[in-house]
Amino acid sequence: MHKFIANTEQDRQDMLKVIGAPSMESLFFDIPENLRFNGELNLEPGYSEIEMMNQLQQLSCLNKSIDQLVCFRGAGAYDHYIPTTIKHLAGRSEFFTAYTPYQPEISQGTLQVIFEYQSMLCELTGMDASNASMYDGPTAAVEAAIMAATIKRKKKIVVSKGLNPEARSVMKTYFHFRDFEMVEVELENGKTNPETLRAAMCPNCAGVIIQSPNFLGMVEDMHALGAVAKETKSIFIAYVDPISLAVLETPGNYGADIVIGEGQGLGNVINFGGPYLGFLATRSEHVRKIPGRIVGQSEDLDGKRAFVLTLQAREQHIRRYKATSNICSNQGLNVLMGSIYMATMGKEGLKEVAKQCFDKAQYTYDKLIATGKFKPAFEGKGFFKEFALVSDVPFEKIDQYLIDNGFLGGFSLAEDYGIEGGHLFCVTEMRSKAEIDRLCSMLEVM
Amino acid sequence: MHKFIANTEQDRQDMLKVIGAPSMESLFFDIPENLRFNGELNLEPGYSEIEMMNQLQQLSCLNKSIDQLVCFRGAGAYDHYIPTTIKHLAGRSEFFTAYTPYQPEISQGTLQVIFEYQSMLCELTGMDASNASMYDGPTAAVEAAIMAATIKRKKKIVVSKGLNPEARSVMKTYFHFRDFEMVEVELENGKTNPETLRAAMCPNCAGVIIQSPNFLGMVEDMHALGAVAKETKSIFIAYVDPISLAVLETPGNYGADIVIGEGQGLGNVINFGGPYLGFLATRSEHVRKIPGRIVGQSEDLDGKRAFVLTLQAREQHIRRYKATSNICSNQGLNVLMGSIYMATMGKEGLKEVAKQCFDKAQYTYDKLIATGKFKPAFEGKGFFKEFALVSDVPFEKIDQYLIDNGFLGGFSLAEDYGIEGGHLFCVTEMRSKAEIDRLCSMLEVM
Amino acid sequence: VYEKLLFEVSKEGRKAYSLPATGVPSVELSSAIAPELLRKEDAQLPELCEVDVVRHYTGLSNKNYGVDTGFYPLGSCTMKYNPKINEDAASVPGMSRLHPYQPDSTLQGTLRMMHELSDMLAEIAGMDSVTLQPAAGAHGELLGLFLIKAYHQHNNDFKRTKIIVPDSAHGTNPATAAVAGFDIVEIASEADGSVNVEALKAALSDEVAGFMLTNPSTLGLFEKSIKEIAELVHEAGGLLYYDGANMNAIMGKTRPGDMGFDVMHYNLHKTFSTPHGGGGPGAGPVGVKKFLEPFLPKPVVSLKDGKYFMDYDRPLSIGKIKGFYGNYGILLRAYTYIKTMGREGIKEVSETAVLNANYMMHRLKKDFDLPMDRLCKHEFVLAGVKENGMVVSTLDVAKRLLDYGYHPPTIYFPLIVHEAIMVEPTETESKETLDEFCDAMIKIAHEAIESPELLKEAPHNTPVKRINEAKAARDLILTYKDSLKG
Amino acid sequence: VYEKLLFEVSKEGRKAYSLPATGVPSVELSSAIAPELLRKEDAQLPELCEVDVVRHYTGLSNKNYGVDTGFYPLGSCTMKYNPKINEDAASVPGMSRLHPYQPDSTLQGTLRMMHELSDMLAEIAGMDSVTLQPAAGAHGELLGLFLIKAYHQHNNDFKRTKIIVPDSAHGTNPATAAVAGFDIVEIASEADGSVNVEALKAALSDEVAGFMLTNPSTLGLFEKSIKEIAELVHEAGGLLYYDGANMNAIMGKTRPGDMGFDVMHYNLHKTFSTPHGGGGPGAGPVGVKKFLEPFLPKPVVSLKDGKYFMDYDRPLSIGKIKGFYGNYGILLRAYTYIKTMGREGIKEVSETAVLNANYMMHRLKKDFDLPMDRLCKHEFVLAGVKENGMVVSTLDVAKRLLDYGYHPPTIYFPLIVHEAIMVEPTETESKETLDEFCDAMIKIAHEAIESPELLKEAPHNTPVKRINEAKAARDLILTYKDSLKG
Repeated sequence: MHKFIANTEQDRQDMLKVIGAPSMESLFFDIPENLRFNGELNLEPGYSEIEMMNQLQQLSCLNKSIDQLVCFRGAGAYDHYIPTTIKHLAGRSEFFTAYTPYQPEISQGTLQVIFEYQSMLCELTGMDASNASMYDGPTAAVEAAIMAATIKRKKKIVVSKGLNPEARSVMKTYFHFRDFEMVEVELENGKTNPETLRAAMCPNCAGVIIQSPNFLGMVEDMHALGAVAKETKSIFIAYVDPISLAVLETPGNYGADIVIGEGQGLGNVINFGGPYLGFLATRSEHVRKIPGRIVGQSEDLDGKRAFVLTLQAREQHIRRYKATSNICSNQGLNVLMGSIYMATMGKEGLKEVAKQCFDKAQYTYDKLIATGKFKPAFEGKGFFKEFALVSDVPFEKIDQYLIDNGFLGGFSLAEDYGIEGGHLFCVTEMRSKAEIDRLCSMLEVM
Repeated sequence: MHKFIANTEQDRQDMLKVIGAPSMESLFFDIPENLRFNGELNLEPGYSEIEMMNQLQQLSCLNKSIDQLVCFRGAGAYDHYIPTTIKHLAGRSEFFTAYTPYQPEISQGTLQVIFEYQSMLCELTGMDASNASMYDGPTAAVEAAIMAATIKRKKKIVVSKGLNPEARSVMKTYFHFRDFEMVEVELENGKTNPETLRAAMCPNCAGVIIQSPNFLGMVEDMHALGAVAKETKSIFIAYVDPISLAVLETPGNYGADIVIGEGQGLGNVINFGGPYLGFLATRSEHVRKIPGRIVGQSEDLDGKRAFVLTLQAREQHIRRYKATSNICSNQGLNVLMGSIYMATMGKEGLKEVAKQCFDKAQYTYDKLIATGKFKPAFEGKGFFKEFALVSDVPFEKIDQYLIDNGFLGGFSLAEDYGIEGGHLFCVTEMRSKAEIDRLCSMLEVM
Repeated sequence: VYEKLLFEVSKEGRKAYSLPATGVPSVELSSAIAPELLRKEDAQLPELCEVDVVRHYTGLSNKNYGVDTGFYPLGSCTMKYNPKINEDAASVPGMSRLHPYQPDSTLQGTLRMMHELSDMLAEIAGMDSVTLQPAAGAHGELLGLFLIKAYHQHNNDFKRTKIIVPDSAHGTNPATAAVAGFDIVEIASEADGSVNVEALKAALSDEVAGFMLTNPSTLGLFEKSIKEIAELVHEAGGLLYYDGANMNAIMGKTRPGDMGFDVMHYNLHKTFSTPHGGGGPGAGPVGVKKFLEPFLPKPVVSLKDGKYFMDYDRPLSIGKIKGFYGNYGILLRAYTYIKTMGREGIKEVSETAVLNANYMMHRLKKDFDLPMDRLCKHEFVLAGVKENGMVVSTLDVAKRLLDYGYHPPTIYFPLIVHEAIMVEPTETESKETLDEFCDAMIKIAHEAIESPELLKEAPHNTPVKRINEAKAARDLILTYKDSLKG
Repeated sequence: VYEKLLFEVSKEGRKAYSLPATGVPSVELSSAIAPELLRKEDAQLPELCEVDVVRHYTGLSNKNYGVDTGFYPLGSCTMKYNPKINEDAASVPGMSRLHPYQPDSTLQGTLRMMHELSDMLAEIAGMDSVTLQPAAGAHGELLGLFLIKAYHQHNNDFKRTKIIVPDSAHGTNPATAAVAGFDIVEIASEADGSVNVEALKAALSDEVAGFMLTNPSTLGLFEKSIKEIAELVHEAGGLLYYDGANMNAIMGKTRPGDMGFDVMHYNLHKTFSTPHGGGGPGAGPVGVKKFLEPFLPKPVVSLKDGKYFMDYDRPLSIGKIKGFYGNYGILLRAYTYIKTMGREGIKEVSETAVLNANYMMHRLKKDFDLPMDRLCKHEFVLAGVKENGMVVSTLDVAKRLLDYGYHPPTIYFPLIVHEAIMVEPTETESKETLDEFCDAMIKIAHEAIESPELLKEAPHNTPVKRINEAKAARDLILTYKDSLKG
């Protein structure tokens, strides 16, 4: 028997007897004979633990991880600091081997974690209500767009090209099959121009999505852009970096109706792109339109504070095809990690992280330009932790040179933004001055 | 404030007020002024987590671990397989952040783990009672020797040179200060000759310690050696490898009075030599002479099964200078890991590990001799997982050659056994045929 | 029991973090960013020291019940044991500390793993090609329907706007079809949960894009007419979608691809042992037959000249449905699971899952109503306690099970069974565990008659008692701030 | 609550392990080893599958109370919070997957860590040199006494066979002196636990090898006459030993080396935050003044020409006292702790530990007898509930605290205080935690008067109730096999 299968040969026999079945095979006699799979699956024999861990080590040797490549790449996936508390606490098996908290009496752990997550997310965004998370930033953008469309009963969404290209490409797929329309607004000098946005608006428009800091790292003029959305009675959707919200104005204060984004930077491993932590928060008036799970506070029979999944009538398992979304899971473990992150960093820590990102990005920007290899892609230094530079040297040459020297450099802006020789650098609090200096002197002598 | 110190500046002030102390400094006014340390400790400022983990990574880069060097070295510290269960379960903080189970009502976890450990250890050794562990094999040897001396009221212990040199050297230190005498019996053809042992015995002798498989890997004739001890009414102490007991005769069956050894191989990380898991088990008649903690089964007020530390009247915190030993801690976490190991491997798994060690050692022995670089150090293949070979090439040359090629080869037998060019190889179940073959072909072309 | 919220532990000036000194000059934010775009008031995140954080989450974990705590026979959720080696696999640094935009040359190990996993999943289900991109089962369903739509559109067949769904289906099926922009045609099932073939025939037309089905059905019974169903759907020009929720019943015994399904999703968090994480993340790869392969989302991990690469050159691809490439951490776990189970083990999984379900069904049918008393697959559905005259509901039984230390089965699903109790033991549970659970169930059935109030007032031994769910929906306290207002 | 023993879960044929096929030929054991040396009957280890193992130990962990569970004010044990980064440090593979007999050239990182840790410990205590070899506090004491003996022997002074120990000392002090082959002279302490200098003078002679002391004393009070004591002992030709158990009170404020101590041990598992592990492992490095350095155990980690090496060339060394080099995994944790606390943090530890102790002492002294009402250091000793006429004992108070969710303080130690309750909060606990605990203590003091039976029958809410310890010692059921006989 296999170590993950409990019953012994003797158990099998005893159980078959109780069932009254002559053989294991007979348990599958309800499958029509011509459908029975009688061959052997073309898989290898099972690996032992030793072999399996060796196999994974061998695979990992074929990779170069960001432990080997000092990471200056972001573009939606970030090498932020992960406090040691997270692994130890999120690894508690009562959390990670539990199902969705449908039995609240034995799920208060998960439920309270989500309630606290919702509370902290609302603090950061200045919104009133948050759901229990979405798959990731891009799918949160889709859900927000659909939510806007539902609220406004219109099918068109205007999107700044400052929105993460992954998010726009996912939206395009969904929109195509839903017969929704997406209008993209070009950037000017790396930012969304409110006038250009206004020109793209029309009475049929349900919502506007603006990312800030945008994909190119620039902080957008969200007050002005929000005003354009308001003028046209559109839902204003802000796609934000939660880390940046420790120092940047809250979406609540600049009039966002829905706030979404990618929460990976909140203590989640970079993990080659997933699983991540999409978030979605909104104002009270739209709470019943939120997709996905929400936890609410209530009381038990003794009047003791207790938490439950609430507003389930919106969800697919109750409402079926009338549900606000087909989403059925949330990113429970990622919520947990994000919550432990916020609890560990706290009010001051998150500010310090944000400020370090900003300071180090500013420093790196100047230093990289000083190498003589780059010039600014846009005017001004109004960026948060990422910025775009342009080089005359072909992108691939710089990229490979840096990899050979132990760095993962900027992200190419050629494909998504047509900026040939464009590099989007990211500098988080993880990068030490020594690493930055080494990167720059490496490029200087290239 | 520091992250591991809870009180804020405000708390400090509030608490000082309650105490009625004018300042933090005043809390130390009971220290005579000339003893107060007014300078700054010559330590660095505190490292942040990021800096600390970087520092450890940098240190680790100055090492070559046995992930980089395929390990054919044993000699008392073994690269045995560690099931994945151990880290996950022993890492549960209710276990590892608990103190000694002096409050049994909230320590049933620790207590039951020890009770089960005692039970399994007795199964392996054929003894009646085990303590809750000792620091390591060598100190267990000392404690067993003292126990024999106490039982027999004599001060001399006869020890085979097959006993681990670390153990003998630790015994020498203790014995020197206790005015005990240790007599070493030379090996013949890698084993203890019962006749030579008999010649070393005298009426003043309290006990005999024989290791089997001995340090050189050979299985000793424990029946004959035990008989010699019995003839002279000495306590027969067997120092054994618990893994080997899955296939080798139980010390209980060959007449051992006390069984000791190093339990690291039972699921404990190799960890540069510690912390390890010394064990000590004995027959019923000597149970009150056992050093260290013991757990017993009892009942609570409701008659429910419960476990407690028992026979505490032997211990230092009750009996003070009349205690059987000054040992006060046990290797609680190592006991836990050893227990999870035995529970995971179980009856069949431990046998399979032992058999794989044996088969692979036999195979490697033949193959290494076939390289032409080695010849047997002793006649016969009566070894378990370690064996001694001799080479004409200087030891250091082979050792460095292997390290340069990614292997940690055998342990030098020159210093402890005067065998110039002697290598003690160890082959555990972790070594694959491919690794063994690679080692041998590497040596062949050397 | 630990009773506090983070915010109630918080105190100004505490910290649980440590960061290095920056080393670089500090720059005024307002020197680069307009002051009106800077935050005025701090976000009121809690302030704790490390020991507070640790005790908080340790205390909360102790109010949770996971598979590692005990038996979790939650029907249709496949709460099997999650092997610890999966977690170790997912935390090998060289496999997880990877940026999603690294060049392929630095990712050969990871790409190979993904390629291999796709192949293994395809083999197990008898499909031709598998994408790993969907983040969850429902997400996989959505992709599946997108693919069906793309296929019809590619054939210039734009009138197929309907998806047929049985009324016994999981709620996600109709919800997904709606999100994918289809109209839903729900057909009534037979009393035993199987497809009513006549109803299906009646629903089929040239407006039907596809039919969504799970097999075994949500009642745990194998759909015998599946071949006929497939032919009917295909003849009508529709495609057949397989909901992989119940795949734990059939691995190595029969394959959706062989049954005639064209597209399907897998639930890696069910069948392939990745932990449910208190609600996620899961992963919902989608398998297709050859003719649908060109439509799969971008990128596809491909192999050329011994090098793996992310293939974006897919002209017919529907595009992306998720950022990056799927829930990679979950994929690593499932890869490890399939590799460690191997050829024989995978088959043994389903055999044992079915054995366990049939065994429990036989043990329980004396004391509980069993509407369909015949060979089941990996799960079975009871219809409440026998002869209790409705004093005691299925909900009461479930709550009482909490007192016995078990997670209850799924209740009130599928909708077509009255007072449904849906039990799925999985293969990882021993006969002893099944027996002890059955003993508890039978004891509860007796209690239902002898002392029903014990059930009505259950649970008695949990960290909280029954919770007022109506109050939660009425008060809508969704944040700590809300709770302070009340 | 989980109630089973491993052996009761076991069933023949189950397995929780997986091993690779050997790949090499199988050899009959008896072909190489005489049959009488082979095992005849299998060791009856349990047989479980992985989920059984996992649930067993998860269930057991839930019957344990650790620092991560809650407050643990166990006097003289310094149950401070164990930072999680220590655990991460100890599991860096390149620092832990090391064979103890690797050549020094492959160990430069590890040797540097050990060298640095020795230096840091020496600096904190004002000693000249530190060995990391002892495995625990008691082991460190033993080494310390060996060093004292070696020193006298080296001076051909063989008549010094006595060690003086105060009657307030930890039990390990006299036990260790006995194990080291000394005769013990116990001297009565003053009522406040301090050294009775006259008694000491009377005990000193040219037969005295040394005097063992802890400062602050086991009553948590600083020994004011320490300079005089040191001079007296030294004048008599003896050496002064410092028991490091109470070092958490004085770091950065005063140093044993400066007080005149010649040799001492550190408890890394107390002062330096390594976890207690349910009883161990700990680590008990020993620090000495220059003149004792030559006697330190072998090997010593030394530095020459920029290379670290294991120095075995120590002609006066007493030899080894433990296999290999100490509890290395624990050393790594303590190294990490000192580095992360740093210069300022280390001092703040002791300041806060003392602040917390004094604060609690003031809050509790109204309801509990406080024999020594004056400035304490890191801990203080109460003498039972006030005015209860002995209906309620200190044991009852301790057991009742379990019901309130706390680990009780140390009780009935030191022996010189009647009904002693010894409270050590440590610096890692917040004012709120201290206040809540004090509130519970005060409530219990009231309960002791109003409803003493509540205390006599406590605990009420624990996995088991009070246990019959006499029965355990009488029946001596020490293994599962024993339990089957009964």
